[in-house]
Amino acid sequence: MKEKEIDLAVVGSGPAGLSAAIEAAKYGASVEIIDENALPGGQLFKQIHKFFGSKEHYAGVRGYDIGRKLLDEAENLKVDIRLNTIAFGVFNKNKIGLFDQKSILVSKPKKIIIATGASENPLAFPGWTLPGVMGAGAVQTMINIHRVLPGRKVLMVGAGNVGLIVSYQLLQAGADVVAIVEAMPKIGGYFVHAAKVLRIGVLILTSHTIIEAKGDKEVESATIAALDQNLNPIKGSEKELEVDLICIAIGLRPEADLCRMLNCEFTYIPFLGGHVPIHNEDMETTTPGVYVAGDVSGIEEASVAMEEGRIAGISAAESLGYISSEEAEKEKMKCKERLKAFRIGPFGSPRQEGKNKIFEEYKRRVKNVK
Amino acid sequence: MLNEEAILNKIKVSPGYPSKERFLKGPVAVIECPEEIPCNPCEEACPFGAIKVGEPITNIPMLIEDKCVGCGKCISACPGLAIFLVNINYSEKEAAISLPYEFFPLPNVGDEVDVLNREGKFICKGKVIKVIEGEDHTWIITILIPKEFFEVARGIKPLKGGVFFGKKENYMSL
Amino acid sequence: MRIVDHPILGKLKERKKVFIEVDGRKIEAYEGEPIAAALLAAGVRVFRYTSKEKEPRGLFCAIGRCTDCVMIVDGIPNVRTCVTSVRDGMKIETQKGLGKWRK
Amino acid sequence: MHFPLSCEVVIIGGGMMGLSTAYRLAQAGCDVIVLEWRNIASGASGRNGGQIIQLDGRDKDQKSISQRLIYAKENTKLLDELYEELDYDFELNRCGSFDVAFSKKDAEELMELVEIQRKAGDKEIEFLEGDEVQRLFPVLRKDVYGARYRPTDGNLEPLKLTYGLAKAAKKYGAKIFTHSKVDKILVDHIGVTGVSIQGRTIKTKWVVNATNAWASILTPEVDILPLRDVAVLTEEIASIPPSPIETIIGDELVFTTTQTRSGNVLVGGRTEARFRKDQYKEDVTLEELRENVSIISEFFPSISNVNVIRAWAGTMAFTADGFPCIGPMPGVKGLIISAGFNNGMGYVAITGKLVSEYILHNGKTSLPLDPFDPARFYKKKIKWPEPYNYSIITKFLGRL
Repeated sequence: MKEKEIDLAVVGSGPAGLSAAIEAAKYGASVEIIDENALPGGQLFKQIHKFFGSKEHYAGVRGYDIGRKLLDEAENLKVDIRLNTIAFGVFNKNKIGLFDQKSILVSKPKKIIIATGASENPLAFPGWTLPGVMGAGAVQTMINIHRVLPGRKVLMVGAGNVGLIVSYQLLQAGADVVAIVEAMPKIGGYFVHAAKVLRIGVLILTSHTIIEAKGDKEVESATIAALDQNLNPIKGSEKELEVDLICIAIGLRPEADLCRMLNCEFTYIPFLGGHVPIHNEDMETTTPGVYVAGDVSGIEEASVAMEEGRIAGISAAESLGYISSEEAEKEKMKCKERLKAFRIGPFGSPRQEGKNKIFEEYKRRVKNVK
Repeated sequence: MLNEEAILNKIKVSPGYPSKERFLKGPVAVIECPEEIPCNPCEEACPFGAIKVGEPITNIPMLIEDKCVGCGKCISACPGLAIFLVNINYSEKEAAISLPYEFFPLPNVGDEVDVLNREGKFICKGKVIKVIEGEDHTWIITILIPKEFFEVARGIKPLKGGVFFGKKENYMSL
Repeated sequence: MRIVDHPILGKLKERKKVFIEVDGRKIEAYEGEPIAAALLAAGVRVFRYTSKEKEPRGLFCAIGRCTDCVMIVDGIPNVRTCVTSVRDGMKIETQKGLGKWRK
Repeated sequence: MHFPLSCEVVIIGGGMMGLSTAYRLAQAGCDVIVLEWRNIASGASGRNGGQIIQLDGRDKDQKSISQRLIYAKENTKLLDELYEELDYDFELNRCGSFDVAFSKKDAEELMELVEIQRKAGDKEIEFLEGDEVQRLFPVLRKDVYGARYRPTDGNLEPLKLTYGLAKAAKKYGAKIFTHSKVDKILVDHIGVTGVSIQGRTIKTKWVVNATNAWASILTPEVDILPLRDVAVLTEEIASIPPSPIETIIGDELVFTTTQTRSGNVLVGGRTEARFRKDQYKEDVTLEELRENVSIISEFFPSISNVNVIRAWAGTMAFTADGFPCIGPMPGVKGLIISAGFNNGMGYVAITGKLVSEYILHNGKTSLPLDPFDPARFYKKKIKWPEPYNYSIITKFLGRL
């Protein structure tokens, strides 16, 4: 087995991983990115809407254009992006086992950044295994990356930002969104995202959920029902909708298996997706030399992932000695300031609270913090 | 939040919504962005300094009415597609509404379209008078509508005529 | 159904066409796309049947996690069609249960 | 933990051997408790492949074979009974087992072994020619020269067997304490008086040390060697068939495979040599993972594209003659050793039966425990090779 020694290995080439690699490479670190997919960019290239934020956050730019920019930057900095390569495990002394569809390879980095993102939460109901029931993210990949429509008449389950945005994108792709059901009494996503689909005639039913998916071999219809205050279906409120695609958009959870293999400690923060690896404000986990960034460190959004990635990249470069502590501190502070903007207001502040809990947990568990 | 009245009430009290007096003066940007979300491209897009977000960027965008000339630059700059241009003085009986649009097929100038309110209900017929490509694939469609609908007309029914549009009323009772 | 024209993404780019065989039926695909995308475009949504209850399954997560979309590809069962690219002449079979290995 | 102040029997170790004994004792109305330092089946019981190979190894001594057969046959019978008795499907499958030869020389050795075994009274064992093995096991490499085959061998799900035994033991009143580590076995000049655990004492007249690879920690008088092995598990695939294969190739490679009811194929055997103190490590190195995975492509080429979904290590045990220690510790009344197993399925049922009989009937058992008497190693210094792995140990024991 060939062992490749390198300063930094980044697992995942999404917004967090690319940003982290760019920062570390900028200061001179040798960096490789490992990604199991055929295409780099993680979920960025399927984000065809314009991002929020400020100019520094690439606000007003569509996700795929941000992805292109990051990729160009990474390529200019000679970051080695290994695609179709699965990081199947981390072994003693930071050895990452890789499989490139042909053979087993080994990456032996001095530092590791885990930026593996998240996976979608499933929802079980009668018929949920029928072909035609899909994760909203899966549908988004199909329509925006592969340009294939998996169904024509859609029921979206979940009115958070993902449910609302994917509904809008399904309409742009030429599908009909019959309804969006949301179990909570309020729409979870931003008003502006809801307004976009409402004003062209999509029905959003709050306090409603899916009861059953029906069909012989694939989805032919969906039964929905209203929910009472205790989230129990109200008898007699059932309606059958003729749909052939049911999208599940009820949240994400961190994809943190590699962190577990690296013995990172976890804490439970429901608002950030459940069990998240504990880390400090520099994105270092309880396992020294291992950093996290993006959704794996708590579910937020791509703009946040990029800033976290930058912080992780600068921290790694700092600990490798490529950048002085003063300069690193200055650069990290800029990112942290920009991050703050995303973690205020009614949508942002619960995330800041969750992150604070993680930072405090880190201080409690790791002695001799600087 | 789901019906027109509730949505309009929420927007009307936000600082991005023009006063009655300002509407009467002619073309004005209507910023329908009533939540504290981290976003400020509108502020930068306005060449006249008529939109203020400031610090922190979760501030709700504020329309500085006297500075707004109704140029419409902000419409396609807003990532949330939440800004409209309303000119109630277009003619004696008609108001012109410019709205962001990102669906195919695009309407043609001269087409008659179904005009919808904020909750997607049909309110009147409208006539397309301008179709221009704004920033990065966001088109701006300008329609003429009877003046009395200037405050509620915010969408046009996509021309494809999908299944749900016809059936929607059936589900409204749920 | 292929999304030929799109308000944001524009017209579908010209790509090299390849042909794959699904349960003996020849379908058109584009080089580089995952098998699952080619199947959905051709209207195929049932990818396999489970071993115990013989229930149909199809694409669910599209990121190689759930393994619901596995099929027999060129004689190899359990191939995740959402993360495996098509190749000209590829033979794909609906997988029944755990499938059969070509000896 | 609310440990009782006293009880009739304390069993140390919540693996299949300890629980098999606890089940029999509780069934007979005995007041028994089980103390386990981790969780049920945390050691080898939850980590092995569940291969039922009644006569493992390549023993050529006729006398030893005929003696071992008695216990093996009884164990087989009892396993079948347990499958009916326990309210828990532990996936017992009598699908036969193969000891395969990939060279003419190895085939000749197997033929000789089969002959010796048959002479020793083993009526079931047979030698299969290469093409017959091919027919029964089509995914195997084409250059197979033959196999030693026993149709009544097979496999089971060891984790489920252990849980089934625990459930049954509890049903009859046994108390099982997990995460309860015994510090010391207490003895006076006559024999056992109790155990010391978490600063408390549980009084008892009987203690069974069923900690297998860990046994020498509590009873250093008998040297039991820990031996770590690695397993990798594939995704579920159609039957290959499920029958376990154990083979020794040349002097170096020993490997085993078996397929679970759900279709996962377990492969193991290639491990790095480690020092004795490191044999308890349950991590898997990348080299070990790769080498065990390569067994699949090397010996089962037609399924070489199968996905491997898990890998782990576990620790089994060896004594200096390769056979377990089951019986009383010399000089300490009431202390029973039940450890040193490296073929648990071949002993689990009979061990539970004989140890419980010994306790219940004052040392009398339905089959003699003599061949497994711990006295044979009592305070014997054994010069084990260091470092070691499965191949090195089996060679040391003269089993290769």
